[in-house]
Amino acid sequence: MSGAAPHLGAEGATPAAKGQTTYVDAIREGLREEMARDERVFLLGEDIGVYGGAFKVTDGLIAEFGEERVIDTPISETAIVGAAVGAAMMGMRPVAEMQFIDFISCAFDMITNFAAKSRYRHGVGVPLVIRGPSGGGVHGGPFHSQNPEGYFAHTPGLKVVQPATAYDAKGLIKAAIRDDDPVLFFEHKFLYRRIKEELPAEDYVVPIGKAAVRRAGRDLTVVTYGAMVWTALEAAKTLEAEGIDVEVVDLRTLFPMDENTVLESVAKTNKAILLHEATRTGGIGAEIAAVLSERCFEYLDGPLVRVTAPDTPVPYSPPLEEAFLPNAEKVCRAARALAAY
Amino acid sequence: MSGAAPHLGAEGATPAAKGQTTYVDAIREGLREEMARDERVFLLGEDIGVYGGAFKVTDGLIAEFGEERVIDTPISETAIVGAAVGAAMMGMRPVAEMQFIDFISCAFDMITNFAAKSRYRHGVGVPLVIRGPSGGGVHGGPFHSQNPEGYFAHTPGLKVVQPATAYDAKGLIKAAIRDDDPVLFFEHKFLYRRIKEELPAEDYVVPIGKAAVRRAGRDLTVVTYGAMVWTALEAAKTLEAEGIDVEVVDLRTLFPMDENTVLESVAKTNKAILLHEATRTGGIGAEIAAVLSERCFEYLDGPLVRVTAPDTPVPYSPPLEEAFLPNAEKVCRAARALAAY
Amino acid sequence: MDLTRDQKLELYRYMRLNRVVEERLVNLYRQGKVVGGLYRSLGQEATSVGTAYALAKGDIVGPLIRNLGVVLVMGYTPRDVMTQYMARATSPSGGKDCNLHFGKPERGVISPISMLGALIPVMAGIALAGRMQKKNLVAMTWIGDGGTSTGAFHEGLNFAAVQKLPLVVVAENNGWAYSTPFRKQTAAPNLVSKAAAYGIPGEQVDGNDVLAVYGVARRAVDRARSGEGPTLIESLTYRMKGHAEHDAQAYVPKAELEEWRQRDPLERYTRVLLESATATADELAAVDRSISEEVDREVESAEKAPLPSPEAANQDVYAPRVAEGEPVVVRRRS
Amino acid sequence: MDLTRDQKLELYRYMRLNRVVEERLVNLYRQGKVVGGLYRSLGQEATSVGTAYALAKGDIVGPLIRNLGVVLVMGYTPRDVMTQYMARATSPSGGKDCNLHFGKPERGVISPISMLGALIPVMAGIALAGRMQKKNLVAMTWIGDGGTSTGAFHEGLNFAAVQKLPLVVVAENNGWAYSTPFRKQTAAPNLVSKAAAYGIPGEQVDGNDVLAVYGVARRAVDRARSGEGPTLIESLTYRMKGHAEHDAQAYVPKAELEEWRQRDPLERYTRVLLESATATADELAAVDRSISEEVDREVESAEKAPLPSPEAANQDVYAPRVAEGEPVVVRRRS
Ligand SMILES: Cc1ncc(C[n+]2csc(CCOP(=O)(O)OP(=O)(O)O)c2C)c(N)n1
Ligand SMILES: Cc1ncc(C[n+]2csc(CCOP(=O)(O)OP(=O)(O)O)c2C)c(N)n1
Ligand SMILES: [Mg+2]
Ligand SMILES: [Mg+2]
Repeated sequence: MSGAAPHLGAEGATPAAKGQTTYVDAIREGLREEMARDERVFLLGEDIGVYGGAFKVTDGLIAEFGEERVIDTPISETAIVGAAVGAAMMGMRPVAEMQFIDFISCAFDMITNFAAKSRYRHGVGVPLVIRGPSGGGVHGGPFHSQNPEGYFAHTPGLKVVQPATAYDAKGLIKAAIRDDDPVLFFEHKFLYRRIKEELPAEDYVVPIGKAAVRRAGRDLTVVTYGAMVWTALEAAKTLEAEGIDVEVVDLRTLFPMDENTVLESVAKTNKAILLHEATRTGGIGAEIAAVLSERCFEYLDGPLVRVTAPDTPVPYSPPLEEAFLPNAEKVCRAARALAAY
Repeated sequence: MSGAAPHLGAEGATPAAKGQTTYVDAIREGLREEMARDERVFLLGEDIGVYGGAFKVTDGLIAEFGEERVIDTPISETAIVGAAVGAAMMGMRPVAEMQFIDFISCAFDMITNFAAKSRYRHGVGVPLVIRGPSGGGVHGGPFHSQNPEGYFAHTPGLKVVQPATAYDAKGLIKAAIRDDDPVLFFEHKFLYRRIKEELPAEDYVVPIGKAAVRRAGRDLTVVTYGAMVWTALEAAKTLEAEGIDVEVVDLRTLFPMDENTVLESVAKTNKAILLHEATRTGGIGAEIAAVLSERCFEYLDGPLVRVTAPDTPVPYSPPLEEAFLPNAEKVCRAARALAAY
Repeated sequence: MDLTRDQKLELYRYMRLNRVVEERLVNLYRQGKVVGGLYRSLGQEATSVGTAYALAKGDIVGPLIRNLGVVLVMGYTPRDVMTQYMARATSPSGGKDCNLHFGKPERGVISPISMLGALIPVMAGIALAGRMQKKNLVAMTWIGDGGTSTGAFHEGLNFAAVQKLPLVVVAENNGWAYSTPFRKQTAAPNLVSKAAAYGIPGEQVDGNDVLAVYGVARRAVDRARSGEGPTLIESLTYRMKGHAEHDAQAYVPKAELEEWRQRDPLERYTRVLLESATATADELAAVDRSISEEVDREVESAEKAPLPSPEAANQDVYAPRVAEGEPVVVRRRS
Repeated sequence: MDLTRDQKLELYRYMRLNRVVEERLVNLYRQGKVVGGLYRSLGQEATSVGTAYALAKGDIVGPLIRNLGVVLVMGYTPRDVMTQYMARATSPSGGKDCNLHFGKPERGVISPISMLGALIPVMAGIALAGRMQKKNLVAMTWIGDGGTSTGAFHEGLNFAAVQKLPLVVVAENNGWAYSTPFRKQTAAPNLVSKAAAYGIPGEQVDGNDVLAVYGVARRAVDRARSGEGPTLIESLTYRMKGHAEHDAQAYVPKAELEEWRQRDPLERYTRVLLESATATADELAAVDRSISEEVDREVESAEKAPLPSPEAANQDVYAPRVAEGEPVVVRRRS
């Protein structure tokens, strides 16, 4: 784990200790630093300027950089992403916000057909970033809780990242902005104000395409990303007491995936749980299973087990959403069965 | 194989022998029969009426059923699907055409958020069908050759089918229209006029959610669907001569998948190749790998091998597209290695 | 088209009901009983009530989350709304979806999804089906000034215009889309000018004058029902609260807010009723009292409603499977 | 804004070049040398040439697949176009994409994707970037009557209008969208009426009169360059061939086609040049001859161009990886 171990799990936000940076502040810091160092970087989206964004991710940036570089747009996801594509082709570095990541569906064509395929079609790179809050746990209902990263991981030409820590949130947003290809940056809204850690004072990036081993273990590997990293760590703690030693791999970049780190881990532990909050069929877990069963077959001492949300929309009412979301208990159950296998 | 073994592989269309029905005609017959038996069924899409559709799938239907039931729409995929959603909620049975399935990206929000989630959200079913030509092999370039089924198989609430034979094309379109949920019906344009077979005179449906074993074999299973079924069968023939006995499973329904048929086959052959024309990462093959490695682990005697298009857009120029598309030779190579494993 | 006295009082009743239900929701919200956000319609009651009131039995609406008055006119109860906001099992969506996201065609209401604009093509489809089914129904839906910037708005309205569908689209220009002022949403001077793009009639109305709203809506509904196609109505009104309860609307000029407070639609309509001697102050007070009591009872019963049980989370993604071989029942061509 | 004699001849030259290149493409198509479909611009040359000619160096276009004249004006060669249609390695897209799908910002051309409307927001982004980069450039793009029904058209033009971007959108009303006639595409009487929805100027022009087209486009370009924002131009023209070469356009009324044949833009302009004594018949014949020879040479060299090698299929999905630790070069704030 980079930096101090972040706090997680409290229902409300706890004020950051002196010197500690929350996940949401880390993203803002990353944006601010990149805007300061590179005048090509600009932001556009709904209510990101004057209001500072629905989750205040861009709070204060319009005051610092002006409304030419922090643009409040109409409610037009296709125009937001489309304008970002055009500007990126001109050498700019646009960062487009989706107010909730669910609305990315309204820009699906622009992202998967224009942005993703441009370099391949004629060598015209599209260095844009699309970012926004994804994920559940806050009773947002079917349209404010989705995890659509799987769609985009099935789209060649895109890069897809999702940070689990404040350190990575800052380092990955900076890397995403500097990347020469379109990067989709999925934030997890549950983490915004629930985790924090001390960040380095100096400039750093977290390279796109590199996973991190968050906890070393011998008995089985949990491959996961985003908020579920914390769920995996929580489960690992419980399981440790039971004598099951879990390794936790945080993918950080979902596409193109750091297959080597996953393979090395599972080649060592010989068993794997694939954990994500997105729905099961066709999710990132399926891809990891495919990679492992193709490239790591001889090392597998047990079935590959997915712990994911079921194949349903995200329900709104707390008891329903709780049933829907993966949690540490569900991971523990799967891990016990797998360890005993 | 249902009916007579269809002809495949010739570059041009061969005229159907007496009594034989091509894949494209089978779809049209299915539409026509359902329109005749159920006045709730109607069609809408671009150029499907007077012109009969870019691929003539709906040719002649406007003459038979009138322009109220065969509606030429503006170029508005979101409105086409949206209107179909509304009409379906009212008890109609709309069938919307995407002129090329690539344009389904322009209706992505309407499909994945409105159509897919309505029943779950308040019990309002949306019995619509969205159909259109997918797939490559005709040098259509990046926007007229895509295989986007994977996106929709990751969307709970939708059903996704893709017929490989004329028999199934007719039986599945009829089942799709009668289904009470939204069904995405992916046609493969390469098959439209290249395969044909004799079809039963009487009314029949091919049930959604049931795979078919197209060829029994002992040594390994190729799980596939759509045009690649023919590729698998072609490879199986070559491999037979080499003493490798291949079983070919045609999924027909991609989501929700007939896992049992796949599991039974692989439990018997103990090895599997996952073959599809769509790009690799996050495709249907990944899902099959996940299902097999989770539920069939003890039966696996070798790695699960994907033979798919690479993670790139679909290139246009013939040598590039040939390199891109899976073919029998690529399947044979994978099968030989796996058989020798 | 002239309203009877009873109808005029009914308009009052719905507007008051709209306001009182919402006030109770604010209480519940402050008590932490509302799950998620609360989206206010304060100051916009005349638009919801006046437009929906122009419809007839069998017509179908597609409201947005501020159109509380619409679902009340359509016959949903205060309890329906409160159980929704409290995520209860007995709410219209059974706890699956939030706030005003509910409806069934049989009840004359189609639920929106959050994605703004998406309802417009869907309501066009409702109108299309109604025509095919010879139901002579009118479909009505609402969209914010912000929502008119979406592609779905454009595609849906254009499709409806080409098909001459019986659809009425009410564009509620309340000055703001979350924190975004009208002039950053569109360079057009108003929303009604967007009708020209579709070759359909556009009408602008003072959205805080319920009788004027009703009149314009009624004309549009009549046109729709007689086969003359869609109308775009621009209702000029104002969002008196933040985007949601958590939003203190710091970005809104205080003077503008004060100006619109003077035009409160319920106060205005009360004055109209009194000045025209349509009702006495006592009569209106009696209506208010009965509403207050009704809503009290509804709150009480809503609070007792159970939360859904976890098993429901996995249910109803798909229709129950039709047993194999079982014939599918369809209406045959006559 | 007045054109010199040389400029007027240049307009003629580009229109003729447009037509001759396309005729050769038809030959190649009939010989089976074109890979995939061929999309004609016969009868629409004046619109492509007249609009693009109004631009200055540094301006950027986003043409559609019928805008052959545009890419020629922008400096792409007949060989570029022919190698594209023949899927050759040396074509602008290296065989990765088809027909007129090519371009690079450095060359002043942005490639469309097939999805109609999508270019409009992208070109708005080009204009936005140009303004941020203080390039004083104008972006111009084209859309068909059919393409105006897309959500992307609406969102893009609305965004450009709000931002007052230097964007010119040319709506080519050629009567048809594939087999769909104008009246099934929109209930508006014309396309220019759609400008009102965005609060921007709209101008309608006879699209087969190249000088008129140039004049209108030039005014729009000047407005854009001086900071007055976007213009929507409706160019009234006609699609003289089917949607693509395989389409015999059986659905087109013969009389309508004949009527428009009388208004052929190239013949009309030839008459104008002769009648105004701007050029002699001999001079124009000389231009025609030189174009014919040029295109002959280009066809010959295009036919010799190699097909791409299979390895290229897997290349250039992503930028070459920047070596780790290597500093990313950026322009610092000055
Ligand atoms: C397509 C889409 N993008 C973004 C949002 C997020 N969002 C919810 S409400 C809102 C503002 C809506 O403004 P307006 O349409 O004027 O309606 P009002 O809130 O004023 O009633 C936004 C941006 C959304 N719901 N849908
Ligand atoms: C979003 C989208 N849907 C469907 C198509 C298929 N399509 C290609 S061209 C065409 C007709 C275009 O008509 P118009 O915009 O008038 O242009 P024209 O062909 O007349 O130049 C259609 C429907 C498409 N390219 N994009
Ligand atoms: Mg508003
Ligand atoms: Mg046209």
